[in-house]
Amino acid sequence: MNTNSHVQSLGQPLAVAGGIAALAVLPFLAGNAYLEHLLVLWMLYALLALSLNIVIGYLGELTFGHAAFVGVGAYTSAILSTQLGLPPLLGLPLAGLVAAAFGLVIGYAALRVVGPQFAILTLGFGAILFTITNHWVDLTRGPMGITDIPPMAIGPLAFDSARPTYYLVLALVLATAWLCHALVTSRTGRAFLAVRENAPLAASLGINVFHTKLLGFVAATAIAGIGGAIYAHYIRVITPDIMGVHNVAALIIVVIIGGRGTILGPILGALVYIGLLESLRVAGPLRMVIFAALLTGTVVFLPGGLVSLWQRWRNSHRSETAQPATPAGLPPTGFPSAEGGAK
Amino acid sequence: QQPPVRIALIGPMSGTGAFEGQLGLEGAQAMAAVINAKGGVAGGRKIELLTYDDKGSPEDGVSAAKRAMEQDNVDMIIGGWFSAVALSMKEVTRDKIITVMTSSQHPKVTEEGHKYLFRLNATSAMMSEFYSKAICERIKPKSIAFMNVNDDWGRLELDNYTKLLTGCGIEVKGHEFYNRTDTDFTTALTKLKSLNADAIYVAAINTSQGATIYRQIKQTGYRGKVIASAGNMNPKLVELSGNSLEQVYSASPFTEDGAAPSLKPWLEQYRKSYKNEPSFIAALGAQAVQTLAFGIDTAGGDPRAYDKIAAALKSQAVPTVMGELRFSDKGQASQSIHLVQVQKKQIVSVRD
Amino acid sequence: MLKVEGLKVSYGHREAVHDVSLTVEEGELVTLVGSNGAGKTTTLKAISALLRTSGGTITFDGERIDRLAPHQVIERGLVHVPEGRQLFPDMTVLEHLELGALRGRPGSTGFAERLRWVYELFPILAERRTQRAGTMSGGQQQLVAFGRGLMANPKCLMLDEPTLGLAPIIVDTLADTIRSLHKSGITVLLVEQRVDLALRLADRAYVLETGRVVMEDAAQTLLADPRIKTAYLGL
Amino acid sequence: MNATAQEILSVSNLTRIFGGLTAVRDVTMTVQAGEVVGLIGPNGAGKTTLFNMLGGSLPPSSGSIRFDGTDCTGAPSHVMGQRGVSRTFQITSLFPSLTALDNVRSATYRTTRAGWGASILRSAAYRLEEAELRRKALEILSFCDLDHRADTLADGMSYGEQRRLEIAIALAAEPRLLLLDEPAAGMNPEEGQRLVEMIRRIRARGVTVLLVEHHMRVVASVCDRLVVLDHGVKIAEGPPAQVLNDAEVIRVYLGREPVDA
Amino acid sequence: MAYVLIATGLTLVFGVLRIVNFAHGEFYMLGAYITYFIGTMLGLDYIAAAAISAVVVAGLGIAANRLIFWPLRRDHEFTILLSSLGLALLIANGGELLFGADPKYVESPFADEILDIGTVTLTQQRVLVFAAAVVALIAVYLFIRYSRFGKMMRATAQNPDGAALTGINIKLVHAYTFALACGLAALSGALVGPTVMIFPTIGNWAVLKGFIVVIMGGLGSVTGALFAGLLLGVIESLGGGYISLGFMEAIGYAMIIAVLLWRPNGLFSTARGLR
Ligand SMILES: Nc1ncnc2c1ncn2[C@@H]1O[C@H](COP(=O)(O)OP(=O)(O)OP(=O)(O)O)[C@@H](O)[C@H]1O
Ligand SMILES: Nc1ncnc2c1ncn2[C@@H]1O[C@H](COP(=O)(O)OP(=O)(O)OP(=O)(O)O)[C@@H](O)[C@H]1O
Ligand SMILES: [Mg+2]
Ligand SMILES: [Mg+2]
Repeated sequence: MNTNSHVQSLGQPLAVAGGIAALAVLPFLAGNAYLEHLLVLWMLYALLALSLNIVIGYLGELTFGHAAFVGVGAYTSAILSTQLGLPPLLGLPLAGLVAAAFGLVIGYAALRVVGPQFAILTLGFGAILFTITNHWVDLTRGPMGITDIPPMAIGPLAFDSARPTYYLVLALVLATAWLCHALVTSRTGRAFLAVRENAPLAASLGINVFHTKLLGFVAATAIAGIGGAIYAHYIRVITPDIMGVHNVAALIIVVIIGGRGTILGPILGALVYIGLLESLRVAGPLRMVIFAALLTGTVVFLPGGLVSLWQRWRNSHRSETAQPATPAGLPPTGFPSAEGGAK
Repeated sequence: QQPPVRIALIGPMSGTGAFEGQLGLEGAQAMAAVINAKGGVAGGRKIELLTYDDKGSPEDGVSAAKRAMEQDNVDMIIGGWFSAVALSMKEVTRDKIITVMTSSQHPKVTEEGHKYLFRLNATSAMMSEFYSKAICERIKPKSIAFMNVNDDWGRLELDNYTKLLTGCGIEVKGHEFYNRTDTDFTTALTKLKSLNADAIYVAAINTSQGATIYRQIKQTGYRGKVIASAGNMNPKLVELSGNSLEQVYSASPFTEDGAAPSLKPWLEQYRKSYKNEPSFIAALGAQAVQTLAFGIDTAGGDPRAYDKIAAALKSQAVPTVMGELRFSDKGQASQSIHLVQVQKKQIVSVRD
Repeated sequence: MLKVEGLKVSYGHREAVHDVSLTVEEGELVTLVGSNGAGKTTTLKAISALLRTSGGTITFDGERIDRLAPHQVIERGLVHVPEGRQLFPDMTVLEHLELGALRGRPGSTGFAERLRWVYELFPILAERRTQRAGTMSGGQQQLVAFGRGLMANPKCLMLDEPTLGLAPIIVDTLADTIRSLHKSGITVLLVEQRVDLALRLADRAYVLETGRVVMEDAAQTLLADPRIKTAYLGL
Repeated sequence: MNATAQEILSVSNLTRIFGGLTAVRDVTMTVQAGEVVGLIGPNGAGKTTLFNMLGGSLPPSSGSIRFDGTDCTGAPSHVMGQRGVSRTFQITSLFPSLTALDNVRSATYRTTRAGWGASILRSAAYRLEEAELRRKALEILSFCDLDHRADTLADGMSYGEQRRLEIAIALAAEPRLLLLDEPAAGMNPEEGQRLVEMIRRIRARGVTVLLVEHHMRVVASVCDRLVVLDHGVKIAEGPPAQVLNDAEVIRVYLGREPVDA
Repeated sequence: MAYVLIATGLTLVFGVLRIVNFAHGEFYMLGAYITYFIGTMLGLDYIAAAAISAVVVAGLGIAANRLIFWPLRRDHEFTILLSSLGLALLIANGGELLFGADPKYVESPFADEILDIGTVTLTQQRVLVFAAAVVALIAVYLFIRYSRFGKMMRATAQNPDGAALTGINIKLVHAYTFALACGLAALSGALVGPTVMIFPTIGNWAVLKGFIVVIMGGLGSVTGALFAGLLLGVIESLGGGYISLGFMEAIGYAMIIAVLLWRPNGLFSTARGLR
């Protein structure tokens, strides 16, 4: 019926395995600690963007509060390790838990509204978390930030430089990617998409829209918290700025420029974001201007994000009859059918 | 032609700190030009400054420092305008490369004393010790209220001055903290005005926030004295503040009428190249370049002989545009500080 | 009056209308029939410039209109009452009728007259003139859309399934209205799924299948055609 | 109807008021399991409003709804969905940027079990269910004559196809009671006949159907019983042949003798 | 109070074009800068400079619409949002390059003139901001509610295809809406300029404040923007007397959270679309 799914069922696992292998050898090709550092940043952004994508891509709701949860995770682990001397390894899951707890409370309140209202509500909650972090000096040291955060360590293995950290984050990215893939190929994930596409219809089919959204939101915040904790132990200094608008914008840019609602999208988006910003350092004062111009240009000419390039290519290489019309700008979820992948 | 000595200058070149970052960059470049015109360092090597934008964020600071060291292979680093950036950057450069931190006043920067780390700006403690004396003895308000930025420096200022000024009998009537992102201060200032203090002390690093505050103090109808925090008086601030800074005092390690021999050529070069007026922050940039150049020359000419350079800087007085600089064992400089006042829109030093 | 030649229209990569040619003479009532997905709506949308054509020409009153913007098409008196009503949910019934009359300038005497006429045809619109269109029932909305189209004082009216969702009693009124519009000299291009009704109203008819015209004849002839009977009338 | 038949839906004294307008007034009616009941009436009579209350998307102003023996008055939409009430909407309502197949798959939430956890682990139960699901979805698509459109985005379908996809979605939820709001709108008489066939087959699957429709041929040939609303009030009830010849119904709704009922 | 003007522009652009325009604050910034440059370089007086600036920025708004938003009008809202983020970055950073990073001050004859009204001390400039905002808003409200073009804007807002089929030139409506919104933003930049310092990143904060007001008032509601703006202004200035300035910013957000939890669509809203 759909010849393409057979091609995918063979091609996809191979491509994925190849991709993972390539990611695994990358640090050895990097050549210096700076490029390895960039690889770490790439993976960190990919991790955070994948988590944000659960809300933006699968639930179809825009959140401006994501950076705040990254911050909550970062602060949780930083405070636990600097003030209580807890090993960072323990801080990691705790950061996820605390961020998820915040996500639960905030999501519970904010998910009563949708669309722009929801976006601004999350912005508001984010700003309040920022303000608290900024003023609760006894706990967070306020604007001075927390310094001397110890590096992550698993037993004798210290993640005090870029290369080991890279592998740690890579593992988390792959786990998250699998989580997302498992999501969209499951009943739960289909409920997510149904809610994104048409909430009243979803409800009439027995899907509890509110709970579905809350689940997605909390899952996203938990991952964001873990990502934040790793960030804190890697950069080793955090300030409330981690929760600021700039990070909010950065994550949204990464997800949308890559292609929302896909797994490859956020990962590619992070690569382009980090890669472009760093390589534009040579442009000196023009750096941000060129970056913004490229960003705007890409959006205008490639509204579906980078992954839509692939979709376009595939469209033009497929026979007319087999191919459904794909309106530009909305990449379909783009997953092989579940059983196709499992066999 | 010998290869140049490559120095990375990492600072906020975009975003909210961009103006301050630019001043520092200008100061450093003017000084590099002066030194290069005289034949450079180490017997003929020119100084080449490479700029990196840290956007005021620790993450970008770390990336920039790593790039400078690993990719661009620079010989030395100047950086650290914002404390958070300085603190994360110092871990990256720790024991690997000579690093001069400029305006960050965070005590932690030089607390541990890394081998190759130096910091130019006076700490809050040094500044306030000098300035509080001047306030008590010369400005003599009966009571005072504080308008401070909400960060470690603003809080430290409040603590220090509350202690020091109460010590000489000045009544502290209250304080307000504002955020680094605020643009309007009327409500807080109205509140401070209602305290009827003899003087309002303003601790503002950011030029535009400072200018807004000084203007708005006048606009709320406050008629008492205004005191500007130490180290934060610059010509741009005076220009922007209209008449509201007239007769206002501040303290600064930098004055244009200083006696240092290197001051004049630098001032000339600076004025020639840039439209901004020379300022303390620009002078810090110049000082950083001078410190590194001096280190290289006295240690024998190799910019990579870090141990030798560090030893040289810690054992000798460094001549700079703001006079002789001495570094402690932990790399902290001691600057000489002067009382200054705005008179007819000029910053002039007040000497007894 | 309206002449479509070799029309092609695509959605993305997929061509939905391959080759449609049709003419509607001045004062004629022509109907376009075809099953779901045949391309009727697509053809009408292309004529009113809501969709870009990818081939062929459209002329109206002797003038090429296939490169105009929708509002320019309407300025020339070619008015489209679209499928799916396309109302403004937060605007009142009266505001819809006013906007419909953009071409005829609300406030002019013609406007008041037409308004009275539309209110007479569908009293429910008068009764609910201040109700927001979004809160009306499906059939009531359909009447608003039709009324809005009438307010434009069209030379040629294109109707896409105007009876959709209407109760039988209103379908009769609507059919009468279309008949009297036709009598008064207005040209009509009608797309209608009640094929029997459409063929009874029309002078001529085109049958569309998968984006192509497959038959064209006088409406009476087609009504009697056995192929039409089995394929569209379910007899 | 059969006196022993089980009563699946019973509505009593249901009323809904919008501002000053009473859209549904004091309506009482019952539906037996396995029946196809038609709900007709002039435009604005309150049919869709009644559906909205039955489907849980609109709380009644007063009155009560019992479904399958439990009181469901005011239960939200997803609860009604879970209990087995599915519906189509008068204004086409689909998952626009999903393919037809995914539209149908998304609609099986009620009857599937293997969730995110099972999917992460790719358990045997998960794989079994997914394979079965795909088969079932394709079966429903072909039941609705849409198998050739399985990979088409819902957005890119013609009006008539979208209406059929809506029915497919509602069916995929394996409802006990199916509410169809003007399913034949936008279909030609021949397609209307096919819809009639489809509704018969739906009933044969054991689903009770409540149908709002203005195509009298469809109504007359498929409904066991009709309920007529006018201005929110129930004005007639009974077998089609009787109701469609009722003078009052003809006056307010049909306008003339029915086509060929 | 100046938020109100910014918020009105935002609400118009959102209401009519469904665009959450992050670059709106940048037009506010441009308005302030252009007033500054016209004042200092051409030596025109403040009022004239502000008026010219509003016109120029309105033109820039039309250009931005033509190049970016019009081509994207059929794309997903997130895509459009991202493009506006990109535009915001572009204008802010371009501004930094063009105007320099140093703060500037817009001279106004009203800036330092103090009025004592009872116990409150205000500058004339602030009174001017207030008055101009109220007047502009009422004008915009009447325009949208009753003028023919206003009705066309609302129709386009609620259903662009329907509007096109009704004979509305939606391209023109888009262009004018942008012009109006950006003109208002520039006007508020010109008005607020003399009460603070201007630098290229001021747009950032302006747009956030604007959003608070817009959402609180109800998206697409001009009256809502007016009332929410007034409310926020009053609460902030009253609250400032009791709460530390540091938490001031959070107050706006706390208010909006409270309002939205109470009335999910904002104070003045019942459904979607421009009203
Ligand atoms: N927005 C769209 N994107 C992609 N394809 C579309 C779109 N709209 C319609 N099509 C396709 O174009 C073809 C013609 O559709 P159209 O709506 O013109 O049919 P129609 O004759 O009006 O049918 P109906 O009687 O069901 O309204 C169909 O195959 C449909 O799938
Ligand atoms: N939200 C609302 N606010 C105000 N009035 C409403 C609202 N919803 C429906 N109505 C009114 O209630 C009445 C019943 O509407 P309903 O949609 O139930 O009619 P219907 O029987 O489905 O008609 P149709 O056959 O035209 O679809 C109508 O007069 C309608 O205008
Ligand atoms: Mg159609
Ligand atoms: Mg209805």
